[in-house]
Amino acid sequence: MNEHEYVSMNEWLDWTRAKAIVAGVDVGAVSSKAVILLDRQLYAFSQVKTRMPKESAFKAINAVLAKTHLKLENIHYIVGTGCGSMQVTFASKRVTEIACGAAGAVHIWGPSVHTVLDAGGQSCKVIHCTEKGRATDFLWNDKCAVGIGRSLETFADLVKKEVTEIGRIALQSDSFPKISDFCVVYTQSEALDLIRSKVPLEQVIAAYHYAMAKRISILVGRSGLKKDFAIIGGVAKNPGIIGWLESHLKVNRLPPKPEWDPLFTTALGAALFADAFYRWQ
Amino acid sequence: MNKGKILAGLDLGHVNTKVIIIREQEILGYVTVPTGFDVVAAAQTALNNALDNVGISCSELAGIVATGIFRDMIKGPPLNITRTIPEYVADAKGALFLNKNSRTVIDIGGNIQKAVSYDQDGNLLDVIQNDKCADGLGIFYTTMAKAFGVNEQGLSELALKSTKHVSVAIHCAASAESEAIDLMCQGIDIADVADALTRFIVERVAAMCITMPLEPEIVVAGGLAKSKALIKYFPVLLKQDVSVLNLPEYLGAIGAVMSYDGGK
Amino acid sequence: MVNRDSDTIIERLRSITKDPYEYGKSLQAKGHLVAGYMCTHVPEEILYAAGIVPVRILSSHVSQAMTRSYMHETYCSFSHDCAYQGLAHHYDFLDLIVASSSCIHMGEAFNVWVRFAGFQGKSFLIPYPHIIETKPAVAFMVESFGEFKQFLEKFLKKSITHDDLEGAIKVYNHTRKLLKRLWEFLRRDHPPITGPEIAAVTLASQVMDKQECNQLLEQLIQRIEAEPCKEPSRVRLMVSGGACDDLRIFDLTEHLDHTVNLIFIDSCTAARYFWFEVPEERDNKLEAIAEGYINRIPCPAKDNVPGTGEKKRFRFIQQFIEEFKPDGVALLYQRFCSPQPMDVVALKPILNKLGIPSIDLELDTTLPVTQFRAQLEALIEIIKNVVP
Amino acid sequence: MAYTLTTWKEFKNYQNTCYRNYLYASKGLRCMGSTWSVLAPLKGLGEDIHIIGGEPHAASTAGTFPEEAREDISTAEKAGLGFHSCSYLKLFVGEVVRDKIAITDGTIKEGYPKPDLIWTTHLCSQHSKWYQEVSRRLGGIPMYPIDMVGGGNAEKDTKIVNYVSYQIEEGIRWLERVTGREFSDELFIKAARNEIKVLVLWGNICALNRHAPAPLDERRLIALFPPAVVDRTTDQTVRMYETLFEEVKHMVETGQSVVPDQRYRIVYFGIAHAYGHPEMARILRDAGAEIVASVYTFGTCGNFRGFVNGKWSWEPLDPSWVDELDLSTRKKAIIELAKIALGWPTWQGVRSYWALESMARAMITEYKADGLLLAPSRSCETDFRNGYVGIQRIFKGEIPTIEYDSDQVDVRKMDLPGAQRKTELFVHLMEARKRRSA
Repeated sequence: MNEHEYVSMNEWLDWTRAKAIVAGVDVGAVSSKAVILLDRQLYAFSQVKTRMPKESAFKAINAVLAKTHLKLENIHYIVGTGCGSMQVTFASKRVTEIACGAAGAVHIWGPSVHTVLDAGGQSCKVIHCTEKGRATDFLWNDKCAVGIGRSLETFADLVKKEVTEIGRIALQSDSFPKISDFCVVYTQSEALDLIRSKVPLEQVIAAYHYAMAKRISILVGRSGLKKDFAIIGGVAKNPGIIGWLESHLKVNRLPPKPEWDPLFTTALGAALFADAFYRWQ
Repeated sequence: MNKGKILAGLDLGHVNTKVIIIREQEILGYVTVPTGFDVVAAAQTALNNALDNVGISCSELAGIVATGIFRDMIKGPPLNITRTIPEYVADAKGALFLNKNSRTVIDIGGNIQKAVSYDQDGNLLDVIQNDKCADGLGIFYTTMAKAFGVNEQGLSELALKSTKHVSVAIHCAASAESEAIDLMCQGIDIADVADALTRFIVERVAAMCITMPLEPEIVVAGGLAKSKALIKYFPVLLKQDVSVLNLPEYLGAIGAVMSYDGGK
Repeated sequence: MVNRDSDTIIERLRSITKDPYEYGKSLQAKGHLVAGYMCTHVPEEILYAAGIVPVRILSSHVSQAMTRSYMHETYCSFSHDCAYQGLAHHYDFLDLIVASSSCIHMGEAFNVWVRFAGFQGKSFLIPYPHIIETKPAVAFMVESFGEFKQFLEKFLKKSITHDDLEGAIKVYNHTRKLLKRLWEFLRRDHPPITGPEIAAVTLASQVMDKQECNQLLEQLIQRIEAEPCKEPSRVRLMVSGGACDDLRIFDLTEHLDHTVNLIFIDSCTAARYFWFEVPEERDNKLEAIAEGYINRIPCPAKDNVPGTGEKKRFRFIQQFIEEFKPDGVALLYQRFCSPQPMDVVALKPILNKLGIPSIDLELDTTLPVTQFRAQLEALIEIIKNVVP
Repeated sequence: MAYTLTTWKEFKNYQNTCYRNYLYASKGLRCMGSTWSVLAPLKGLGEDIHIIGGEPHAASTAGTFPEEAREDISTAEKAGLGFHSCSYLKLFVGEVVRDKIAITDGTIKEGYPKPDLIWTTHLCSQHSKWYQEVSRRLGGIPMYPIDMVGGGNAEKDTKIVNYVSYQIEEGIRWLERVTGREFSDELFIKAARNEIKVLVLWGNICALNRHAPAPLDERRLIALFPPAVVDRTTDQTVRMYETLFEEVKHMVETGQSVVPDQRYRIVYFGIAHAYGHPEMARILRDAGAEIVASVYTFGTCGNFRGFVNGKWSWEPLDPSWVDELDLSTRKKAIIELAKIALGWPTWQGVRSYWALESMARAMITEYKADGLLLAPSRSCETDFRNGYVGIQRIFKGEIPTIEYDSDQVDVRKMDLPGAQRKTELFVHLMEARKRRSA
């Protein structure tokens, strides 16, 4: 298993005893995730990092199948979601990342969740939902706010650090120059230019995260923030963005649940839909 | 010029630092290292590596000339460079050295691009630089190569395999990448996506260039000049022929050396 | 889907939107003079009365950057694309290019044609009020249209008579009536024709000789009235916003995972183009034309009622919502457009009050199919209360 | 040795007083709108009229409170305004949403002072929509927008002059209706003459920069024109600009300047920002390059000959001409006001590339420019973006010309790194040209 692939399963469960075996597959811009539920209980999940939606859908599901010794035909119902959902050719139905995000978040954090920020590699969406996890309204990022998640990886490359590392560094300075927070192109360009004024690296990293968090906070504010507030998607794992975002919004997100990686929320939502569709059949 | 002297040219770019060692007209060696966030260190490493490759010591250097966006940051110790030259001046001198008949050079760098026109003596006539939305095209090219699991060379080869014409938004790297993803999510072949991306970059650069009259011969330099997939679109868009300089990414460094006895 | 009688006509009209250049040239081949016009504020009647066929300049959705060395980066893709039509010499065959001062972006597209695409000698800009809800505006338009008429008379070395104008007005009003009737089919629960089909027809009408257009529209209406109705419409979707001649977007609405019916489009490439008539009985024809154009659904760039600052367009939108009963609204506007978002910010509270969910779709030259699909489907899921 | 203007303080105070009056006045009428509107009609309503103008207020607030401005703009975007809308507009609406207002004297007042009415213009596609939004958010403030058409020769086109006059006439009736006050022609005509006089005087002051060395630089021009923008209808403004005119004339006679070392003369197209940014200012200053003429500072509240048989002229109008103007009736005053407002250079370029081009050409020759600096503003779609790219194409071959992205107040959209690079290049190109011609 390489760094681009991550699989985990609940050894205590036995799928041969399950009435409903369902899967949700979320094909995102930078990675694909698959979640398998046995009678609505989490059984296994996987993440595959690749920018090729076609393969990654298969890679993600195959990873869990291999781990659990399930076969595709053993799974009663599969729902595909995410920007690459069209490529989940083995799914019986598609549901949007909006509906899945809301359903997944409420399943994880409970009925108090009313605003879900889905900050992924390519896009940021702010979803409003009911205590039952039904999306009632959403805001999709404007074209100029695209690619914030991905840009963090590019930026990490430029400063020769791990993307997991820069998020922590971003919180280490509280005074740093403010750079453009309008779009990733401007922010990256101005961050690079800070070298000229000999700004220390940790400050540049802080400035970059501060700016990106600011941009996201405008999207959240624009859609109207109703508590409780949950953050899902890859960016949810970047402490730098989250830290600054919370200080911009003056609102704290619900802390991630130890048993749930926020990265899998949308895939979980898809699996929940799969379960529902299977039972309605 | 520079009778028998050995000179070093440094080009400190946003992304890479390039060094070239030249004796009179003869290129002895060159090295590229990532600039990172410690410009001085990068410059030193690059210079030392280059000198080692050529097998001469720093003391044998008659002078060091620096150019590039960060040139002013390495004045003084430890490098004690002889002089600094603006990028566009270096571009003109370098391009003329590499091609006597050239009068316009298009330099596609990591973060910025420019077109420079000059006379037969390499005197600057005019320059056009990209606007803000077109920043970071070189970085973007590398990022996309990485995303496709290939290197820059590989991305070019991939794009050349394209059989279907598709397009991405022309506005900026962020929009282009987002639409590349959209295309892949539609199931479009990545060769066609790669072609759309290279076309986006060259469209942006060409659009900048045609803001001013382009005197022939036109030469192209900078890291992206090595992408055949990209270069092939220039003649169509500029309605003029272009040729790629050899060692395109060392244009600035070479130009710096050529400016040793008077950059202006 | 069963092949219907009307399909042939719809296909014919669709093909014209795909290749307006060829169509324009074919008009010339028939001996017509052909004028290109930008934006829908050009009083086409006057051109038509002069024996010139006006064809609207539309975009070609070719992803290109060359226009950025002529006009600013942050002008909308529609204006860039229209400017490109000139620079790419797609319309060199035109006898004349006419614009009437509308928004800044399209004004700049027109400037590019005149200044850099070789239309200096054969162009005319009609000064047109930017606030149309006033008495002074009528007087100004009458004068301004009068000057345009004189220009044409000099240009053609012949005079444009009262009867010429009367005839042109009748032809154009007829087109408007027919288009209106087509769209009103969609008020039914079982429309015999789809929104995207009518969108294509409406777009075609903007680049066509209106007499030919009217014949086709009449045949089309006859045939679809005779045809069996479609399955009952499910989710009813309305589009409101700016210039959008990218029919792929409307087609997309009918190819989602859920059955959706596009039932109305309020934009200058659809309803705003024809949802008005020029009074026919009025004796002063230029005044009649002015009044007709003032009673249109205003372009957001011109929409401000002096005294109250009311947006007259909102009255129409609310009327359309009552008549066409949409379940959801897609707010579709050009990226970088400045007046549209100024309306959207005020329109959303109104839609919320009516309990109609809406989404924003930002238009560019290229079409991010999967993203738009996801946004549209998410809207439908919200309307259908989808939950596991 | 650099000359120091004696008139400084009074100019600053005047602006502050106007704003303070608007904020704190216990009685009288609060009027809001673009100060690109003719202001005299408001003064016909009485002597207790307090004006706040959108553009100057937004600009000066951004100058005084950069951080507040940033916050105002993002607040407006959170409130749903377009990411590409005018940043003056967003700053202004942002203050309304945050229910506070910050002014040039450095004070911030909590609680946004509601205007009694909005009297404004419409020229660019969102000019009056700006106040539609303000009116909506403040619960429906009555507003009257005047369509200024714009485009080239406007003030000499009777059709346009009549149209604008007619609107002003209607507007005056509206003002009476909505305020319930009786309109005083006497006050109006007095204000009208002052308004025209100030605009003409400013034109004359700017025109003195044709001398070498230019007595004033862009930074001083920007600091000196606010009174004319904020409220140009008072006797005091006329007095102030007459004094300034005398002082600057004296500077020219004695060959003095606020920046004596002028090696390069620059013509500048763009909204005031070059001097808002020390980085660019330093580069130019070090090279002895000064902006001596700028369509923005000259043309936003100054009048010139304009088109004389098809060619633009930056020749100023004779101030005494204003004193002889026949403004004996309301009608006459309205027509003269309409003409003067329509004549503003900043409006001529809108929708008329040929006017913009002719203006640039005239400015370059009349002011003996060594370089042309174009700074289109990312979020101003009117003059300050419209046509600049085309202008660059046309002039690049003739004179050192650079174009870089800027923004009137939204620092996020400016291209600081690029602007610095290009400013350095600009200086280099001007030097190179001097060397070639030498």
